[in-house]
Amino acid sequence: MSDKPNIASLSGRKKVVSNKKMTFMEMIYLPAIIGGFGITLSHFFKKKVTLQYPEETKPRSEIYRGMHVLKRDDEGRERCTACGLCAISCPAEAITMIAAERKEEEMNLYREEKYASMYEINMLRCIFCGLCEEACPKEAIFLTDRIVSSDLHRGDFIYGKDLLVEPVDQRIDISHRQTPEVLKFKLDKNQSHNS
Amino acid sequence: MSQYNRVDPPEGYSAPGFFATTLDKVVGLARKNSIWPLPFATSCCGIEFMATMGANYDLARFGSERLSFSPRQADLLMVMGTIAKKMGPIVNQVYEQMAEPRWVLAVGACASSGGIFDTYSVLQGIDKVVPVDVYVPGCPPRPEQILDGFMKIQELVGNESLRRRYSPEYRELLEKYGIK
Amino acid sequence: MEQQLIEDSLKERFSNDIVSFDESSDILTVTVEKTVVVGLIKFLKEDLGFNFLTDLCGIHYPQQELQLGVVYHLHNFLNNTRIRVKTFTSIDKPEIDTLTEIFSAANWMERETYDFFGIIFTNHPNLIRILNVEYLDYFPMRKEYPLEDQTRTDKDDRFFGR
Amino acid sequence: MDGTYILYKFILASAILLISLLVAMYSTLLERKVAAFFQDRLGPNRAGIFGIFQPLADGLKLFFKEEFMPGDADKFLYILGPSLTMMIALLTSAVIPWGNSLVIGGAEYSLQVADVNVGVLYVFAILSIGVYGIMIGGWASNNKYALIGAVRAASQMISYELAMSMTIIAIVMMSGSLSLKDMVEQQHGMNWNVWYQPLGFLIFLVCAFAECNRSPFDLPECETELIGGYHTEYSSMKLGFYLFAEYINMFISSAMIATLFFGGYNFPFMDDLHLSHNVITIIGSLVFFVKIAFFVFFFMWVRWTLPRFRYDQLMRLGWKSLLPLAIVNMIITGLVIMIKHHL
Amino acid sequence: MEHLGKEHILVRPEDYDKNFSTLNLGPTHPATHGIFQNILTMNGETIVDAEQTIGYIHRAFEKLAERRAFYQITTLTDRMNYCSSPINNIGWQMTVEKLLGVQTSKRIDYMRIIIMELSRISDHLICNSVIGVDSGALTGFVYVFQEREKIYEIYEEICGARLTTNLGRIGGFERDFTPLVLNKIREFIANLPKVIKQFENLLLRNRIFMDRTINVGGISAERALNYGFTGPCLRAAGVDYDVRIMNPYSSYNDFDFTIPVGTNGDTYDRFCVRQEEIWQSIKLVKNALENLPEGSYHMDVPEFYLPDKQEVYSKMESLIWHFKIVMGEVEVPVGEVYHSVEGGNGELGFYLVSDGGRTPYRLHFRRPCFVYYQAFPEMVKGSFLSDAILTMSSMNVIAGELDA
Repeated sequence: MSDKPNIASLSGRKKVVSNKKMTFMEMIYLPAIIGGFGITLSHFFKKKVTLQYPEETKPRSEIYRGMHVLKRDDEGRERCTACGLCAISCPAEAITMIAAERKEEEMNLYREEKYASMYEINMLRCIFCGLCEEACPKEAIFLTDRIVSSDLHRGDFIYGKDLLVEPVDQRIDISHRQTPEVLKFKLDKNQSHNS
Repeated sequence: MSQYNRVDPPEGYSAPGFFATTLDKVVGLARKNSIWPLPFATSCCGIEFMATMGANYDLARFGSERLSFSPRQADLLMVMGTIAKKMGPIVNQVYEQMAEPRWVLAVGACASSGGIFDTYSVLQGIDKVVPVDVYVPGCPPRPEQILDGFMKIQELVGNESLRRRYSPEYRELLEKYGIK
Repeated sequence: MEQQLIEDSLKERFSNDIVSFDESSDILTVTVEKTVVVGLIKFLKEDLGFNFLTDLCGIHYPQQELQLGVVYHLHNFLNNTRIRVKTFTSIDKPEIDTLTEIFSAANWMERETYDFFGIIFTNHPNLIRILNVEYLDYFPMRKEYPLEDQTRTDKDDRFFGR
Repeated sequence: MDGTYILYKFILASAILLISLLVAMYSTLLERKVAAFFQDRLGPNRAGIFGIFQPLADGLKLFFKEEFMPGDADKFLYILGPSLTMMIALLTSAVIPWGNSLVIGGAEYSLQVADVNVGVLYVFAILSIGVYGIMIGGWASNNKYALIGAVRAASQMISYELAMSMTIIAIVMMSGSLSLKDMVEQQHGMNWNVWYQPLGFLIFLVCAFAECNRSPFDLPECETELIGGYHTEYSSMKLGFYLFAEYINMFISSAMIATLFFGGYNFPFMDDLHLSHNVITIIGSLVFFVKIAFFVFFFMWVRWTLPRFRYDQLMRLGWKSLLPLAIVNMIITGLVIMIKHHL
Repeated sequence: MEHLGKEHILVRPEDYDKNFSTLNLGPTHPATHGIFQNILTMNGETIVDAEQTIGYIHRAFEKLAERRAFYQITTLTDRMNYCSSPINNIGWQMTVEKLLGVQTSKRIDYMRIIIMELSRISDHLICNSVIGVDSGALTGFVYVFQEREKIYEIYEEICGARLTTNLGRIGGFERDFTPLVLNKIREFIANLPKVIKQFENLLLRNRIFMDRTINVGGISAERALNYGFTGPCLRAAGVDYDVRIMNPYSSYNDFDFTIPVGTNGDTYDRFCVRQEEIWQSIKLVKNALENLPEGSYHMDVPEFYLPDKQEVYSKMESLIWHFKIVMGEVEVPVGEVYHSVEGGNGELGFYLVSDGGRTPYRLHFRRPCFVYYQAFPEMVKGSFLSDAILTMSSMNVIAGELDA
């Protein structure tokens, strides 16, 4: 057996698709060219699809993976317990945090006994893959459909807790990112200590 | 961290009582609306840039659909995608070849910081080789984000004094990158 | 073609130089001495119809005596069988004959393997680095070299064992 | 020669110069808008309403951009290139009859700067110098891409000039004059040359595209192959001149097509309207500009529809198809004229 | 060989006295779409020889893969052939499933087929429209890019990202197709033929385009096989090798589709083959949508597929599993597998050696365009500069895949 491939079909479903013979009409250029003019002209009068971006916006998908949010629970306590799973699962190594022990008087600030005293995401490193959201066992970090805006300084892209934690009065709804089972589970009053 | 990132705004621009001369304003306005980008697209972000150029987002609205593949004619170097160490000197050279005034937009995580590719072969951000004016995060950024970054550049361009590009601060900045 | 048949014909031809057969894996795997690997592949191509070099790559086992390996994947289009050929060489004198005479496709694959592992393919027409910068003074895919760019400034390694 | 005459010529020449520049300027915008519309986009619309200030912005920006001279460039030629291109592009407009004459105060003022009796030859002479600007620029840049672009431009120009002249000869045979004014006068009303010379028109059109270096014959610049072709190394206003000259050339070519084949400022039923001579002249001029505008649009339409030729295919088309066709066209015209003459 | 000035500009002394000139095509030439360099030796406009330099965006994927946990590698495969990243993602996930011995259900298979065929469409759309751009017809590109934008929207609805999707998980998908997704796909598939038809009318039988592409950059089947061609480039040469049929994965054998081939492997053949493959993909997506079975969107892969969130929140065992998976302390079989899928450019292979650890011991990607791009000098020798550019764009060299 030599280099020569089997000219017969390997798959039994072969179909030659390129036809290189030109008919006379194709030889004289004009019919195809005029046909092309027709196509472009039909688009000339079509409604334009352009989105005038800064003024008009297109709604992003509800599950769009944009800027992160650190959630608070219903009582306004931060959910994050600084377990570090998000940092480990991050392929870009963009997340850093420092864990701290919750003090007595901070009961209304943090949900768990351990919390992140410093939580930073380097938004320039981040690739918005969503693995941190998946890794979080505490419903603390979610990606949202907000986008991170561009900036002039590289240093300004390290987002700390001031930017990541959702404000108490402006909650961000992330329920559409969760499965129906989780949503059902969260309604269960008996399990409320967990969710 | 940010000291080597960006050309600082012209002295006194933000100071109270400053106002640009009419010529400055007019030229700024003209430049702002006629930024011809040099798309330095190496990877994924380049495809999103195509989407930005495409019908749905249409960068042309800002007067920038004339891509200048020749650096001489370009005003804005848009670096999109990973820049490996092998590529670094070339980015520098392309920047050097551009005629003043010139701006640099780093699009996407890789160009801005190396992104996910913290490896021996990838440059950790193009600000190691050229001065960057605006960074656009995202991997790759949405066309909206690229447009956002572009408008930031426009803002910068419109507010810049005519002469700034010949100022000693600017020269000093370029010298840091070994650009004469 | 039956695996057994291939195995038999290989055994018959290269009995002394075959280190092992491994049928447990997804593809029939043959490990051979590096001296015969080119001959074996030639035999596979010309007599057994493995007309397509799917892949060629290096591998590094620091704990073995023969640390560096090259793995070839061949494909017989007609019978739709694949075979994996492995060969190992010492790290001090990592030399293996080139496959470019038999498969043109091997050219860049071997250059890549050289670039990553420093395996020298003797008689290769143009064995220079392909992906990395030419002045790189080590072979980055060997296990002992670090992955990271050492100049990264925006990472804090104190956290979580990184 | 009295003062009024000089003043009138001066005004006319400046007006035409200004109009050419203005039209060319706004052609750049039109091109971008048309391209956008063909592609379902909106095109420039941030600089003023509909992007009306876009050309001004581009011009001003180019004007204030850094002058740049490649280190190894031939300094004199490098500057000469774009200047020549620009100058020559503007020269052609002198012989085109932009309208009939206006009668003011008993004196008749023609709307043509110079009714040269060899107008056609003048146009061709000027057009063929035009390529020197490109060649010189491409050579002086000392850049391989620019050089390839320049070489392509030169050979393209030579090949298509021939076929173009051959078609013109047919027209000249019909009109019996080399003056453009006479040619237009003969196409009075709907008596346009295009009805008698459809093949000639087609050949002329194709050649016009090639002469203007417009797609599908834009090989000298050819963005995806040669980056910028002959103007790769140019920046600031010198680049502006090159780009501008292209649009002026397009404008002039459209004017030539309209003049030679579509009756110039003539329009149908112009004699049936019973309007005064001056009004007819003004309408005629406007009609002429409409015709020009259509062809400018057509130039753009083609550019945004067709792929470009390859260098050798372009040559083949020029020498092996268009030139023989033009000769055949010429012979047939000659025969028909002869037969008519003897009947 | 001697270097003058910057290291990437090569001047060969032996060429000084010949009448050849060298032209440096790339790395930032507009036609290289991504970054690689060709130094062409030219005789006038004819190419005498070409020398390629690649590696300008070498990102060390393979080394990186040795330091990343299995589930993180989808983020790498995303960025390899970024025109059709879901194929890469799913190919990688199937490789791991093969290592684990997981058999996926029909529903997952069909969902995968839908996504992979959509990405094949988007890959071919971009490649063919870029051939149009490089031949000077920009408009067709803008038309088909609107369709690509719709594919992006579908991706966004499925996984939340447009281009680098990180789509799918080992053992299935991260979430189910919502009715909205299915609607969007149906709408897209219904509208696409019209646009493709229009695009074809613009180029396919236009003599200018045919002249530009026919007998340009051709390669014989024999040489193509020797060079390791796969995918549309091999099929254009007349060999109907397609992984989807030769080694059917993901239930591709449930579907009937033809393999388009060309005659002599030139640019026109490649264009036609890709164009026909788009039609076949449309058919496949339609069929898979119609026959999409009910069921779960993921398999039970305790080693990799994260437990349901409500269980993690409430049950200790699940929480521990969750931690183990994320930390990568799960039992992975020791062994090696080779799995390949039909990527946008051809056989995309994954050779995975596992030592049972958190990360692959060695992961080698068989990147189709890396293998076949080396034939470029042979394909363009003796042709014109313009031909070289069209050949280059019709080979669809994706720099991310080329340089790894």
